[in-house]
Amino acid sequence: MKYVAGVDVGSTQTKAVILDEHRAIVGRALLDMETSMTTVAQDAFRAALEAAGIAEGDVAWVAGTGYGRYKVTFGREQVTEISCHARGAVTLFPLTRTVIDVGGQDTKAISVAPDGKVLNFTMNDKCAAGTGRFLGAASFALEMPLSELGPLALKATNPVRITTTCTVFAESEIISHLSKGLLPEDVLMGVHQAIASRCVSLARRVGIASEVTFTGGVSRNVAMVRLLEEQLEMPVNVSQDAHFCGALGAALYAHERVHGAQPALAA
Amino acid sequence: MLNVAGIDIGSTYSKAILVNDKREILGKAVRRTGFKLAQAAEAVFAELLANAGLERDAVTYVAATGYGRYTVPFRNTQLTELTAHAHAAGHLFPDTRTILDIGGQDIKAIRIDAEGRVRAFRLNDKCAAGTGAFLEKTARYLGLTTGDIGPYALRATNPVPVSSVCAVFAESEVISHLSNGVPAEDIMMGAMVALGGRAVQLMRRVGLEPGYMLTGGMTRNAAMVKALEGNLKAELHVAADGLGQLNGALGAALLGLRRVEKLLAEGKPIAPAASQAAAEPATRKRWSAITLARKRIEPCRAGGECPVAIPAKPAPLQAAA
Amino acid sequence: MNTVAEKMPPAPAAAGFDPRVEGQRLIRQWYAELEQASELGQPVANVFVMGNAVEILRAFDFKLVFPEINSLQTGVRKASEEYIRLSEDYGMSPDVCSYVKADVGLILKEHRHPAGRIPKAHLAVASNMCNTFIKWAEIWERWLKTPTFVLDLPGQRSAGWQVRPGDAQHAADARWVEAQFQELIARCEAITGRKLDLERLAEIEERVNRMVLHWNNVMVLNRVCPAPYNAMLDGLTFIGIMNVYRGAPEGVEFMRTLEEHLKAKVARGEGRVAEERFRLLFSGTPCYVSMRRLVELFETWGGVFAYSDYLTFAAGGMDAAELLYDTSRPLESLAEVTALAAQRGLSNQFFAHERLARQIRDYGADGVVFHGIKSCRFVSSGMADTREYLNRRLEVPTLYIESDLIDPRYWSDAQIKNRVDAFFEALGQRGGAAPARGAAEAQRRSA
Amino acid sequence: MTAQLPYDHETELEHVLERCNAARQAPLPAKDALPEGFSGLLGHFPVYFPEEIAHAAGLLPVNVLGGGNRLEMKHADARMGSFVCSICRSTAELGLNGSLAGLAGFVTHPICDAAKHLAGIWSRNFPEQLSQILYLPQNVNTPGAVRYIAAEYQRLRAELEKATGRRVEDEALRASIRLYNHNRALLRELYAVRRDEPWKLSCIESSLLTRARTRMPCEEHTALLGRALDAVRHRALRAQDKPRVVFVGGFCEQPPVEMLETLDDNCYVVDDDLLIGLRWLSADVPETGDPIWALAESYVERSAASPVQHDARKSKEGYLMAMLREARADAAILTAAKFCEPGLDDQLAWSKHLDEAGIPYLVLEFEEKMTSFEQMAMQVETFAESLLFALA
Ligand SMILES: Nc1ncnc2c1ncn2[C@@H]1O[C@H](COP(=O)(O)OP(=O)(O)O)[C@@H](O)[C@H]1O
Ligand SMILES: Nc1ncnc2c1ncn2[C@@H]1O[C@H](COP(=O)(O)OP(=O)(O)O)[C@@H](O)[C@H]1O
Ligand code: SF4
Ligand code: SF4
Ligand code: SF4
Repeated sequence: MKYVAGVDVGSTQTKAVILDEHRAIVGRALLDMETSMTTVAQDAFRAALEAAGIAEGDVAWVAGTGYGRYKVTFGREQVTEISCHARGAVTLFPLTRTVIDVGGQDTKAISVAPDGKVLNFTMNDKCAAGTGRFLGAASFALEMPLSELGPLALKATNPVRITTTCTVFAESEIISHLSKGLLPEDVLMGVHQAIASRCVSLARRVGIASEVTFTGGVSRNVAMVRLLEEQLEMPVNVSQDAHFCGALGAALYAHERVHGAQPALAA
Repeated sequence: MLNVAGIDIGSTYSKAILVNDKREILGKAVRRTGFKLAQAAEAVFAELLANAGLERDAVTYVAATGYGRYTVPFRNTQLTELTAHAHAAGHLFPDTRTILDIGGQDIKAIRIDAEGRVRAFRLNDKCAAGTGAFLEKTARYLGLTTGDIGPYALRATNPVPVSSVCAVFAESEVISHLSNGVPAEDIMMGAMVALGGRAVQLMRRVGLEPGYMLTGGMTRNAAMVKALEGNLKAELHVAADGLGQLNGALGAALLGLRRVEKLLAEGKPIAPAASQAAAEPATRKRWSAITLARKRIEPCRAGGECPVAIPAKPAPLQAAA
Repeated sequence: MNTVAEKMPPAPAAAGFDPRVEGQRLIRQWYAELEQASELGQPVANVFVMGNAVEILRAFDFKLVFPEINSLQTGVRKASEEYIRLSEDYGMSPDVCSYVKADVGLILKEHRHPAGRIPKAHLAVASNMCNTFIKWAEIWERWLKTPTFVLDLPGQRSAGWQVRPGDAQHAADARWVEAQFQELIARCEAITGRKLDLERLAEIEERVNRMVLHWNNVMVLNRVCPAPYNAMLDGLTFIGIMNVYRGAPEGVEFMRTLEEHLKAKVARGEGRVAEERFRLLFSGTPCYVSMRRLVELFETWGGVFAYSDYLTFAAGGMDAAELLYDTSRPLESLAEVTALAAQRGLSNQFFAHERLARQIRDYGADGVVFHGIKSCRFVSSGMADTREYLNRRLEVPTLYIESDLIDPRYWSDAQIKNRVDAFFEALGQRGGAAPARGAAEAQRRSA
Repeated sequence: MTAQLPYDHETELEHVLERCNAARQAPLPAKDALPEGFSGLLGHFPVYFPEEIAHAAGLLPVNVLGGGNRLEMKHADARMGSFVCSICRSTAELGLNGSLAGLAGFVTHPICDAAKHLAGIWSRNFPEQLSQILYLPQNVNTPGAVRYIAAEYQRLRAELEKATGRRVEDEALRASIRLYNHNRALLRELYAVRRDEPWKLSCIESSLLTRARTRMPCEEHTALLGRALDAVRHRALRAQDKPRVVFVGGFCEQPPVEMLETLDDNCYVVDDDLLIGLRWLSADVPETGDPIWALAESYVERSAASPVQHDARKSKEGYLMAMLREARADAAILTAAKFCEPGLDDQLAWSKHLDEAGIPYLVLEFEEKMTSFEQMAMQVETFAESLLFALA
């Protein structure tokens, strides 16, 4: 009875993380969104349990977060993804002052105090332009898995300017550029630039302070990381676990419930 | 014998129609536009000729319209789809005063007069939320093809509201409806009601003058027609036999015909096809194309006074494993 | 501020006084009087809440129509969407101030308002405090042929200096304002066929002075913890009275009783919510359609709006410390105070940030909620920059939400809730009690 | 290539236009590269600004007209909401990215709420610059308005004197007024050509020629205008079958070049209100007497109209109808910058009036930062088609 779990039900993917009492990740799982958020949350949690090799009964507290956090019906608590991403990012990189989280349909920028508390945040409104979905459109148009987009974009020599902001129309703009004989990498780089500049302008709304940590699914994309660094003119932290940052944050909240507040990790 | 073709290269579908000088329809063709516009024009024209059983030289005149009207190499003239839709509407249903055209990437509301001339029009913003793409996205998520949308949605008994303004967010709304056990047809119909509301709003902005007509690909979607009629509380004219989608092409053909007739009556030569016409001398310079050459390459001055500030490119990062 | 309180005459206890009920009654009464105005043949004037010349108009016994209040009332009564849609169908752009749109809807509905029929105005006075006022008045001018008077009030010219009463710039500005008042008076005299009675004007100004004193005290009372009222819910009723009954005996009485009532509440240690955890400042204009919902969202987490800059500017921007009328020179003083109020309270783009910083201290705010409104550029254009400025200098958590004044189509409950929840989680982390109850409550409600 | 055209005049005009286009796009001159006779740059925001005062103070007046559609918005989105017009946002961006760091000061006017806030943003972010609001009154009808404006101008003069450390003598002001009077007279001639022989001068050419004054000394601009007018008059171009339209709504934010070109492709724009601030004074400012008073009085008595100035003598529909009449136009194109409240409100007023008057019109909405013009071209084409073919 000493394990805790965080389940992040996102708009496109559901992530689950299990921690032991030392706050080490012992299991995690990632599932694509299905029709039922309740079952996908369950499934992700089970998969994470399996990865950790423990039983459901060993988990003392489950916290839900993300867009579908209230669908984590087996969770004891719900926390917004803003708090979770901040918590997760600060745990991964203790000097974090700004968190940029780019997920499937929303982009958030969070500014955190030196002690890791959320100071401020903004997120996109009513329009999916500049979110991970934009990349989804590119992946659909290019018929290429998400994981290959970034590396290919980095090969670009002459990026194309994408003029549509609408995620839905982006797909046809991409195809039309390709059909004009433009190189896929140049088009793709244009797509990345469009997202990056939207993210950065969003992040500027909370004020950017070093260090910046980049989380969410899109942080797995190397080209996005590189572009953010270019546009912010500073290095950006990216962890292997960045995609799980929300779930990790939720698990840390759960940990705090069970084991009490922990001393801050770093200076 | 005068045969005039109207070709409408839309963002999603290319349509072609052939009429003779008695204004009878000799043939029709519809196909996906794809992304090579000139090829789409050739292909839809070939299909049209095949359907009509005619050779190319039997066609006297070609009028192009639609978003790709300038890319039809064999056109004799071109006009915009608004003019074309208005004219065909007046031809098919003379009492039409307000036209709604829902296409794949935009919607247009057009108010016309008794002669089929454009009086006023409005287009929606560059946002997919109010267009055919919105429905197709929703349908794609539900595993439906474009053709299935209508019949499927007609089965709805209790449409659920789809309130997101964004086509992307609507998708997650659909997911959450589905996970709440709402039947797919009710969701689909809900999406149409939402789209219908936005479309009627646009119509209001040109002034809702009775005598409504729906044109464009959406006429093939019976459920959408129902949703729109419900919202308007009035009947919509819809051309039979899939002609609604060909409305723009028909208008182009009819206007082309009128032009040929006028030229012949005045004993003037028919303008050659665009591909044969000598390139018009560019009398006017395009200032928009001229930018200061150095601007794109480097900041003008180290101080950064250049209005276009371009960050220096750092060395490429190694793609992390 | 204590000095102000000491000046107050002792007042009887305000037993059985419910400010909301009484406020609503007064507003109803005002609308009823408006309905009768045309029957009684009274002159009617349209005025705005900022930079108006209500004192002069009242001296001529004009019945006052506040188009802004009409518009917000359509929101409060959940009818705004209909009015806004009407005007958009008529051709108004979706991007302009939704108050204007609701008002155009009202014209299209032949002045039928949910609160009653609004009489046609004989005169409209618009100021340049919000430039939209002028565009709005131009609509009446064109459409209804309402004679319009534009009152130009010079605002602050640059940062770093503020005019002081009596300095050359203020004197020059006051002279210009007075010249315009003279013209306005001439217009009123032509409409009513009466001469301006300076004694009446002085009397009205005296009442305004008293209302301003009470009102300033009422705002100060919310500095105590727990705050006796919610600035963004109860406060809205209060400003309604400050505007509609400005200079009227009912207004003075309301404000006096209100102050009494709240003082008593403070003495009993009674707050707006049972458990006040967080004291917040609200910057911007409220969203009238969903203000109750928003306040509810905040109160489930124990958050109370102790103050809002709206309370100042939407009540005419008068600060009792220096903006009181000298009733021995009613007209000159009116011009002076109007010119000064324009610079202090209303045209605030140069010092909004400083003022907010001061208020954060004064009201002991734990956080600031910025409410950006798409359609109100007067309040919202500089907000993001102000916020960014404060962020850089003060470590106060801020929340930025966007919706509309009265257009329900811009309110997205799920999005706002997400942001509010995250904001309180952040506030909770910053110390104070863990917001366990709020979280549990929030969860219960959404389950 | 174009040997049959009167080669010399076309080339001459092209040179002038190229100079103007380069001026439009060039960065601000550095401190050591200022035109002769100027010690600094004074930025001002549309609509009207008494350039004479800055000129006489030895400051080159630079009309800050936003960043156009090639400017990347990096900082401004964080400082201004998404609901603010483009010119305000891109101006803020130019400030924040350092492009306007060379200005000694920046003056805005109370034309609208967004512009007033721009001044606040300026003062918070660039405290080293003289950032000011010049209070041009919204009530120019009350007696005393001239006196009030004169006092504002006087204040501006004093501020500039303080900033440059040099007195602005009346004589210098009068000399500047003379220069600007001459320049404005040439601009009036330019517009007369557009009205009488619109095929000789397109809307974009005219706007480039006018706009150059925002970036160069008046003297240089006057010389360019003179050369251009000369060349234009000799142009051997013939009238085509295009409708004559009046284009209104570009009074503050400037429509992108591509948009004006689209209009030129389909219509003859015989009059417009582009850069109306540069042509605000419609007749010569008296060159004798008190120069400040002369400027103030001209503002009230001899001035154009725009949606951002309330003037009981000039009704919105009145001045549009006058434009249509004087330019013998067939139709009007009514435009407004997205999110520009004054523009959007007046657009409605105009369209309702034209409905009543039975004059065809087209409503367009633009944004200086727009990059895709297909939809707009389609609308303008349709409009021209419906005007020309009268398709019945
Ligand atoms: N392997 C990958 N490489 C690059 N991008 C990825 C990869 N996997 C997912 N993504 C991106 O991450 C997004 C999902 O991010 P996530 O943070 O899970 O969003 P949400 O929480 O909204 O579901 C996808 O839209 C996709 O663009
Ligand atoms: N068979 C069909 N059934 C239902 N809807 C259809 C059908 N065919 C086309 N549509 C709808 O019509 C839209 C395309 O219409 P169309 O007017 O041809 O577009 P465009 O002119 O923009 O290319 C599509 O987005 C689709 O939603
Ligand atoms: S523009 Fe596209 S992404 Fe944005 S709201 Fe509209 S549909 Fe959604
Ligand atoms: S813009 Fe704001 S202040 Fe101005 S009228 Fe509208 S709501 Fe009122
Ligand atoms: S474009 Fe319109 S809103 Fe923008 S600054 Fe100019 S007048 Fe104001």
